[in-house]
Amino acid sequence: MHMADALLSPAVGTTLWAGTAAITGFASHRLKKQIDDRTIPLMGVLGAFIFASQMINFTIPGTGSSGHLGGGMILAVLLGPHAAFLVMASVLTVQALFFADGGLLALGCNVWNLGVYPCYLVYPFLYKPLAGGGKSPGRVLTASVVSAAVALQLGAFSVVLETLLSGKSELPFEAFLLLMQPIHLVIGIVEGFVTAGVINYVRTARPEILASMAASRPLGRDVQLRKVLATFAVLAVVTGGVLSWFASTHPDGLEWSIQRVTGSDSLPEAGQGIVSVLKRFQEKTAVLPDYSFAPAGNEAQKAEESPAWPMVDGGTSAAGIVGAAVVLGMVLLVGLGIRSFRGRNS
Amino acid sequence: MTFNRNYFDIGRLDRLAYGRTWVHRLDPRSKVVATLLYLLTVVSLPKYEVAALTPFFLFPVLLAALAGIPARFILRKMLIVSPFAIVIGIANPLLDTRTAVVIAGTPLSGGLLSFFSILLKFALTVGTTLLLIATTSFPGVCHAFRRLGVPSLFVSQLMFLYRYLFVLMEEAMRIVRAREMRSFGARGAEIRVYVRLVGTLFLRTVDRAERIYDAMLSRGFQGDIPTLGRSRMAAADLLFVATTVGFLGLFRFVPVTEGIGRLAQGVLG
Amino acid sequence: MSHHIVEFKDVHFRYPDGTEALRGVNFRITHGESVGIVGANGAGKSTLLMHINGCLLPTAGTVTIGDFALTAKTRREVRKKVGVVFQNPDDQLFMPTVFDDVAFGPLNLGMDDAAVRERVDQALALVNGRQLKDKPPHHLSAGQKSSIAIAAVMAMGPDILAMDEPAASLDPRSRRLLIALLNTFNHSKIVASHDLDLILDVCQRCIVIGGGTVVADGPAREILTNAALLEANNLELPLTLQGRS
Amino acid sequence: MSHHIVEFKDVHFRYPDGTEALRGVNFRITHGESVGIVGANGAGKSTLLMHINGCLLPTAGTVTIGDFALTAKTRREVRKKVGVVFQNPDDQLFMPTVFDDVAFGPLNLGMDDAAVRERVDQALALVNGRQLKDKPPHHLSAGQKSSIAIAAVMAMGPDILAMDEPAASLDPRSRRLLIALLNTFNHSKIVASHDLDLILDVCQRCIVIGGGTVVADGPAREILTNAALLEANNLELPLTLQGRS
Ligand SMILES: Nc1ncnc2c1ncn2[C@@H]1O[C@H](COP(=O)(O)OP(=O)(O)OP(=O)(O)O)[C@@H](O)[C@H]1O
Ligand SMILES: Nc1ncnc2c1ncn2[C@@H]1O[C@H](COP(=O)(O)OP(=O)(O)OP(=O)(O)O)[C@@H](O)[C@H]1O
Ligand SMILES: [Mg+2]
Ligand SMILES: [Mg+2]
Repeated sequence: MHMADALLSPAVGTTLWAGTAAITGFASHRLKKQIDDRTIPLMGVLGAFIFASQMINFTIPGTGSSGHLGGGMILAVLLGPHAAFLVMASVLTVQALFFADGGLLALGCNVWNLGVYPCYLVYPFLYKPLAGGGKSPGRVLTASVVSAAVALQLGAFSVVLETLLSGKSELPFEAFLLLMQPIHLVIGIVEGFVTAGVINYVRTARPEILASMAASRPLGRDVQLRKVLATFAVLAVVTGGVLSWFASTHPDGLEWSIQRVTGSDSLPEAGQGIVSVLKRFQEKTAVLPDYSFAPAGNEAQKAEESPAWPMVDGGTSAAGIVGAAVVLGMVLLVGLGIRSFRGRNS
Repeated sequence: MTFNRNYFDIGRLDRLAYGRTWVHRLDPRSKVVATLLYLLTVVSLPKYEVAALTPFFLFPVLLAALAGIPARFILRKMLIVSPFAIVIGIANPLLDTRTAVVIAGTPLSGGLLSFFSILLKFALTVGTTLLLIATTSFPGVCHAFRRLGVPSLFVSQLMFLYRYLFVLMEEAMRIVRAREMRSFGARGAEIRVYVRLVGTLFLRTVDRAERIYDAMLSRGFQGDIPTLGRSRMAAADLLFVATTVGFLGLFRFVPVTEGIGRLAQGVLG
Repeated sequence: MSHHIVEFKDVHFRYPDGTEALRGVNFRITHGESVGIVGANGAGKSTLLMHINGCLLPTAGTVTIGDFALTAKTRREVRKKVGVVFQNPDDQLFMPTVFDDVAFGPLNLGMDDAAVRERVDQALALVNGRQLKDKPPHHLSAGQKSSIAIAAVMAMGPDILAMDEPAASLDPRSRRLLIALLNTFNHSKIVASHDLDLILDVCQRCIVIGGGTVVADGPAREILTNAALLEANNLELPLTLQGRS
Repeated sequence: MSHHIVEFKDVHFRYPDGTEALRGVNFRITHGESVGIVGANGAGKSTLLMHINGCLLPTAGTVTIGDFALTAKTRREVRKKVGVVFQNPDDQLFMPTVFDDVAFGPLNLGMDDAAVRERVDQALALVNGRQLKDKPPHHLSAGQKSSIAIAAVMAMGPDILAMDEPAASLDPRSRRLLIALLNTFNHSKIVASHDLDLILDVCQRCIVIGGGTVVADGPAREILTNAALLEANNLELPLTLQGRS
């Protein structure tokens, strides 16, 4: 459920980038002071482990389909929140770069959804209290299942929000939610079981490993926890603020969907959009043309005062299509030309 | 076997990155910056924009052609990327049925336009990101990150992750193979066995980390991963970034496609 | 009876990253033969061995084991007959104790508990590893791991045995035991190794692989004394034949 | 000058799980000696080597390197003098490219960029690996990895070189190259291996380890021809001396 570049608006993308960049800086800073330098290769190799473990699969009982290990939760348990967050961020970066899974702009969203929640929210406030000292396999199981499920629910919910706020998708809020949450509930529960299994296995096989890892991660001590919490809260407020400002100025996403679901059926024939001269000027000069100076007010009003997008005029649009075809053809020719030239030269 | 495919694919992508064209030789920072600007620009195009997206294909196509990256490989990789964006986007034509434009008598709905727009953006962003790695190499991107101010601890993680990605994936593959060989499809894929396999892999990973740490200490490691001053930004790099910015500005703010279309219509008509 | 035949017909294999590891391999091994596979690093020995039980399937050409052409469908059956010990013992010991590990195969063959115990016991005795039974594999020395990996495969009672570099980290005595063990195993066996002396001790026939094809194939004694041929394939005379000044 | 001396005095080591891997090891290696360490699987060779640069610290007894008794405090200094190549080259090439990897040590020694570049270049030249400079380690063959691991250690200009089973997965030609390389290094060197022929080619002196102690210590030629001693330690005559009937 990686958020993808293609669904993203620059505002949402850059906001979450800023948020996660700040947390990355914070985590690195924290970690630099805390860890013994043995942890550096360990973290890196565990990131690779997360990938490698996904190559091993199991059959989910009764379904015949197969599952594999997630990541954020097990890392948090094994490494503590800061290190786990950085590893998860690295894993997602590699996915974005190597697999183009998610994408570079969406990296901020994905790190937020899959890294921040499990490491900084669920692990300290849900997993730790539930698992207690982590000595009882039963408690570890409960804690893992609940934590993994909650973390993924939060992540999935964020994907919904991020998508709708970006305004590229027409999916109504509720339908989208109904699509995402139940699937991720199942995935989360399965992941929780596996996480608990692996943790308990490691505990019985090599108890010293968990002990030594626990020793090099003092987050359990609550002074730091409070700071983490404060930072998290500030970031949440900032992000929330930006997002909601953005949502309020950008009605074609969330509001429109909600409105649509709540049944104001008198939907206009023509789409909303950017029409006035000012706005066209805006579009041509601003980097984020959609988002600034968008007229307040709801969809219906907007639709009334604006002609259909983009000034429906057969000529212009036909010109657009023809132009697109010509452009694509030229691009293709350029590519092929260079290729055959290179081929002849080498 | 699907995982093997995935793995070998990144192996191939990785191999491409060690090519020797001038695109490969550009400073990694310039390519990272150019790619980010490119992605931002593409994504900033409005929801219903379709035609104006097409000139942006020039950037990845030029890069691929100049760097000798096989287009078919990139295209195939694009297909196996998680189709989340497309799955979500495909709802648009169903939900947004208002006619947005009539072309040659055919009405096109807003949803259809926005769906096409998502498809194009998907192709552009995914293709260009893959090309970044294919022309820069992962270590190159890491060095660029470090020099662009990303915390060094994080970058170190990335480098270790990259280095051991291949080692551990092969290890995992061999474990899977060993299990398959002795399980005859009958059993062996239950959660119980799975947990042990992953647990074993984990324990060995931890042991390996320990050995790596020993090896690092043996070579004077003192807590910071040192780096060598890399190449300097050369004139070629500045030129590359400047050209990219010009290109992005032009296609973002001037309706080039439409102009060309008019021209073509004029010529034809 | 064609039961224990291994036949490669023009087998090609390309790793998806483009490396052509096998480029037309042809040979036929009949029941009871013992065959050594030798060649330079990267010649394709391991890749070839992984074709014998269908871990890899040819990109072109066919592999026939006994009565079956090896395909995704038949490989499950084939694996009951063919035991393969791969190059890195670490990857083959994935269960928490030595006993569990050796028992994994027999259990999956559906044997009952008593039979499994006996099999495990026999297999461990074969490699002198009974006392390691309850140890976790990660606490073994390199050579001990190799021995256990061999036991795990022997416990399944294979008809054809293939081993990739089985002696790499064994001490000379364990190596000698392995040679003896291999010599008592009188079904077909295929051993890939850089240890040409071991090949000479165990195999009657020797196949030289180079650049993904069969470069030479003949009696081990003949091949392994052909200095020019060996030289051309990054090999040299077996040490026992080199003597010392 | 006691600079390149390695001295073990009654060194004991117990792994956290209770295994007593070393039980009183005593020896002294002086400047310029080349010493082979041999012994059965699990005898304690690898454990011993890890004491030479303080990866493990003795549970009892002392290790002295040059002028320092090896402790948690002095080991940083000691590591500048002692280069150790462990059993698995993959664990030692931890940086993303060959160049970065070889440069890692010199950079940690605080050299400036130009000096580092030169060191790297020299070290790579030593193992014939210049053309591999920009490759990532996972694109190297087994033999190449071994060579680069050696180059990475040599780049630090060690006075003492220790290697654990350096030739295990090399084909005969690469093994021969490695032997030649080791013979050009004329400071102290310590090589643990089951390849007794390699020991005979590279070392003047040989120490036999058994059950965690030194069982024999003397000129390599003498030790490695003492059939009874070898036999008692799971070893046998070097293959080149065995000849073949
Ligand atoms: N997973 C892989 N992906 C891509 N190429 C591979 C892979 N494994 C091996 N190769 C390549 O295939 C060729 C044959 O490799 P293989 O492992 O079969 O050689 P080998 O004869 O077993 O060598 P060695 O003696 O070092 O074990 C080599 O060029 C190698 O680099
Ligand atoms: N991490 C470990 N924990 C517990 N015991 C260990 C560990 N590593 C090794 N041992 C045990 O210590 C003893 C010495 O092991 P070591 O690896 O030093 O032997 P070795 O001489 O190098 O053997 P080989 O020739 O097989 O490499 C063995 O009995 C081994 O089982
Ligand atoms: Mg091999
Ligand atoms: Mg050892």
